[in-house]
Amino acid sequence: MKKIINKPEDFVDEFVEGILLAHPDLVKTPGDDLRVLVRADAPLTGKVGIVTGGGSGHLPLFKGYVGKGLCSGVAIGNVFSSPSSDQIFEATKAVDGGAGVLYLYGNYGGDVFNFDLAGDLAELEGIETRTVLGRDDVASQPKDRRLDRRGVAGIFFAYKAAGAAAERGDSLDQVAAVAEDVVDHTATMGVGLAPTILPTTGRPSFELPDGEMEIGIGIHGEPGSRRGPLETADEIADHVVGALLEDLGLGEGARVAVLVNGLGATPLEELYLLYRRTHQILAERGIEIVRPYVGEYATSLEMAGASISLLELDDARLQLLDAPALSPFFQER
Amino acid sequence: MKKIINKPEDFVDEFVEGILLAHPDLVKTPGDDLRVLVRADAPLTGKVGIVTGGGSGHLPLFKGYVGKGLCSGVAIGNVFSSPSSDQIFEATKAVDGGAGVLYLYGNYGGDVFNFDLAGDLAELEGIETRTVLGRDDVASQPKDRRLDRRGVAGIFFAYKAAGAAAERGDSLDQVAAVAEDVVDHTATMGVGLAPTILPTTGRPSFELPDGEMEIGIGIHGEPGSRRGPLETADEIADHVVGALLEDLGLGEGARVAVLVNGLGATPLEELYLLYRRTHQILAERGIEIVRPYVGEYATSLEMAGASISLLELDDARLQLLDAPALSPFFQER
Amino acid sequence: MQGTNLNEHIRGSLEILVESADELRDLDQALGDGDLGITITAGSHAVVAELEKLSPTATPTEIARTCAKAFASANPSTMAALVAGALLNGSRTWEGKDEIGLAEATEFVTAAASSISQRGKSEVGDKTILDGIAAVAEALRTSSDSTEATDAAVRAAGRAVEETAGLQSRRGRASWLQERSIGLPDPGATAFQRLVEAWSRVSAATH
Amino acid sequence: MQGTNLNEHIRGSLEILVESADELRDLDQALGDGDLGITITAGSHAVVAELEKLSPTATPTEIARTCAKAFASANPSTMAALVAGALLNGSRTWEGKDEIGLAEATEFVTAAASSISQRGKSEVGDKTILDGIAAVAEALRTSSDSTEATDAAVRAAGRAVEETAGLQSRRGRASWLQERSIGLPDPGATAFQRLVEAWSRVSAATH
Ligand SMILES: Nc1ncnc2c1ncn2[C@@H]1O[C@H](COP(=O)(O)OP(=O)(O)O)[C@@H](O)[C@H]1O
Ligand SMILES: Nc1ncnc2c1ncn2[C@@H]1O[C@H](COP(=O)(O)OP(=O)(O)O)[C@@H](O)[C@H]1O
Ligand SMILES: [Mg+2]
Ligand SMILES: [Mg+2]
Ligand SMILES: [Mg+2]
Ligand SMILES: [Mg+2]
Repeated sequence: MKKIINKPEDFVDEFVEGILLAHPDLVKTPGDDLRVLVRADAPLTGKVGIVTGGGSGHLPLFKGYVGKGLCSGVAIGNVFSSPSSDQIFEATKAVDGGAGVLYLYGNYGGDVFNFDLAGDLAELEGIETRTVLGRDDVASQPKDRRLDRRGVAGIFFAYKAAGAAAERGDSLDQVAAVAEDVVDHTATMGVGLAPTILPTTGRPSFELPDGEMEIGIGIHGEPGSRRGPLETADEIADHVVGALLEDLGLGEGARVAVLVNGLGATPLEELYLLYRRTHQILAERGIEIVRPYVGEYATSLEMAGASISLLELDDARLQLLDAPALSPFFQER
Repeated sequence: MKKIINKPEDFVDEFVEGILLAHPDLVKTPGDDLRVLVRADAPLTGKVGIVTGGGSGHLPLFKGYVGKGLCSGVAIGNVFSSPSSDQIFEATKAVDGGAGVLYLYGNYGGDVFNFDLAGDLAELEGIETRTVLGRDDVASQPKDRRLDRRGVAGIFFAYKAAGAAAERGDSLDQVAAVAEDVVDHTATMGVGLAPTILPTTGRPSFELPDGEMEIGIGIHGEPGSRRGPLETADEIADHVVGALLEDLGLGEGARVAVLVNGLGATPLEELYLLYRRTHQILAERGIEIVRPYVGEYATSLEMAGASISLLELDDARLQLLDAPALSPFFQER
Repeated sequence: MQGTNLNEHIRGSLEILVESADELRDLDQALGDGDLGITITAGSHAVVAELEKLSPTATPTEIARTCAKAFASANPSTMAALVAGALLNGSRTWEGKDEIGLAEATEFVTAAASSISQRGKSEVGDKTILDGIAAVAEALRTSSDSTEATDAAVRAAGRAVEETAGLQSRRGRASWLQERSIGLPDPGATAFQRLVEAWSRVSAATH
Repeated sequence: MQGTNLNEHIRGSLEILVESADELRDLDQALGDGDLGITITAGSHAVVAELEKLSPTATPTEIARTCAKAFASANPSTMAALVAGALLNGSRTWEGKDEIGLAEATEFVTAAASSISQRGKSEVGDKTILDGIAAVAEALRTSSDSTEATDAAVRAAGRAVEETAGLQSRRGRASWLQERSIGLPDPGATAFQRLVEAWSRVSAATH
């Protein structure tokens, strides 16, 4: 296992400690629990709080999107597993400024059940919550079961937009509606080339014969829509972007934001190959890329692979995307 | 070979094309050659230009540091090999605003000979040049041969400072002096855990038995000062930071900028483990981390490993580090 | 069974249950992420620790809620959250009761099943722990005394697990395996079977 | 030898030289990054193409500069830049000359060696192409006619390569291997040996 770690069981607490030591001006722990992180200026009185969370191993997801114009707090689980309802609840209390709290996270069973439980606890203390789930992974379910889809890198767009809405003072219902609207217009698909090794078990997250790739892979190595021989960058982009355009029903005249996301081990150079082809495909179809994002936005430790996300833009969404934001891992000005 | 590429021989041109398509507001090619990239507003009349360059496969190095407050242009070689003197010369002409051009790049034979040749060509056309070499890799040569050291991730600090100096209107001699001063106060050391596979040959960049690591590895997989069993994150940080402090002669009361840099496949989580321990060591010795940088700043395709760089700060260096900068891969505001 | 007995009975059962940790880890490794062994071990130990601290006058409702809270946080996961929710829902049916008999047990397990179905958006046949809990609720409902009920529960839990082996997982991580999930019993349902068996062994020992 | 002959002689030699591409690639793979085969092939082809375009009235200096420019950009690398610089420096010694004899060749190679030593900050014994070039410069200097000189050059270049095998690399990528570089001949010096051999074969054929 080629990892720079100490005791595997300390992995999560230690990297969170590293984040806190590096960015004390941006984030803090409200209590003793390193698994709860909120923006340094939380709570913001009168503003809606946004709590996210999920398993570790996805940096900059989720912890990386806690900051101004983004999420207000995060509950941090072990590698690839849910935070506890207690931790979510603690984050909720720490970011509540009296205007309620939006739970915005990816659609995974363990997370959903724990967030729901936390929502019940919050309700008992008089904190109003709403839930919006990232469910952008088009390969995880067919379109008619879209509410059951998994959430992957495309949740970045929802963070950005909902965070901007909360920052400008929208109500809880409005912030939730913004998040829901962005989720509804986001689609993502990924390919996996090599698994990650889980620090706790030392085992690979999935098995893949040499020279093959998994198309539609999930962010924990979940099987995708099919497995086949490794294709060229252009072929991969053709398949993925084709599927995304069909799913979102986009055609000539549409405007989009594109996110080409690396899953961990794939070099930035290769992401730019995917971006290049994506740009060509969209240009051919008369679709304009208004905002490109290329880099690591949601990873799976050192998994090799990449995903492409599209967000259909209208003026409202674009304005929220362009609003200022500042976290340890992302800034927009 | 688990890579998202098209024809290996098109790799470099295609990812550069991707960068140009994604960031036309920030960078451009002055001519037809995709291997020459300059900031979109080049040349800046009356300001010193800074040209960097080197082999590909190190994104965001080198191309990523072309922008406002950073380098003015870059000449791009094939994977891990030098650009040609022609390309460097073309970049030189494209960024020359009449105040001369600084060549700022890492100390590697092929690059040096090609930059020197380009400098001769520039001189013939009446463009004054100076050369400052990144040579921060303490493991590559002992201190008494420091002028022969290789340049690795720490060159980021020199880009940032020299770029800020050029932006504020310093003369060529002054910009070169700033770069030289930063290089003189920067030290880096890396560890390699697994090699990269070169896209052209399909072969690993170096061999490393399972469970071992190379301490002091170079950015192309060059052998380091020793090879040994893989250590914990804390042990690695202890060795590396200890060597850097000794090399720079830093003790109580010193102020530093720290760069924990991932070489490609190593997850951000692991970089924060290294940062955590670095912070602890420096705190114990009474050294203050004034600016922390954690992420991928200079990679080696999908090599697994990390490096730690220290820059000793004084007020002048800190001010240059904090000056605004904007490139496709880095911003400071 | 009153508070103190209930408290002891739960602790006794959990001490037996943890012996199945490796089996559950392996099953969850085949169909999921392999953490179910840890969830059961850490969760059981946390519950036992909290129950030991509980006053002897604690009501059955308080006991069930203590179990829920301790289990929820020990190793956060699907199982931890669903089981905690189920225990909380069950505990509502015991409000105001001091004595737990067959009728109360039946109500509790039925409420637990309905919580899991609702929270998990799952139905019997989705190959989850719900298959086991629903089968046991039914077995309790059709038994006439506690001894008969315990035996029937053990049989029902076991049969439900056997049936899950033939099914395709429709919920949770295992559902991502699609057809590849067929052939192996559901880890969550197996955990519940081992709990029911442990409960019955403790019952046999105390009679 | 005048311009046209020189042009033809170079082209003929380079067409032979490229046959060594695989050998040079393998040597550079063992001690460096393996691109020397490409540098030699692409560089030779680029030089030949440019020389073919050159006017028959081109002077030796012009010919040498054409070679330098074409070689420099074909496959950018240490060898490309050092050889280009060496050719440029050599070309200065031919300024104003139309006829190239042994004296001119000696001056040229000496200037080439000094350029490489200066640019490469290298000395004889550092296990680089300089070892070969310096040895050949010496062989030319001590020869009394062209035929003798050609043979002496071939012998000197070969001996220099053999000697590099026993040395530790002190310059370039190979130096990173430290002691592990001992045992194999230097790729750059070998490339130069193959060039001198090719030159001699063309000489023999034209006499
Ligand atoms: N939606 C659901 N409804 C009911 N039970 C579920 C659901 N999803 C998973 N389960 C049960 O949870 C078990 C796995 O629990 P656990 O290992 O904690 O999951 P995870 O590790 O994915 O969080 C499964 O074997 C199944 O019995
Ligand atoms: N500093 C130097 N001075 C002289 N010759 C050098 C120097 N560095 C390398 N060489 C020569 O260059 C050869 C390698 O050339 P090349 O493959 O082009 O290098 P690279 O691929 O590292 O750019 C070596 O075998 C050696 O003969
Ligand atoms: Mg789990
Ligand atoms: Mg090379
Ligand atoms: Mg599990
Ligand atoms: Mg080479």
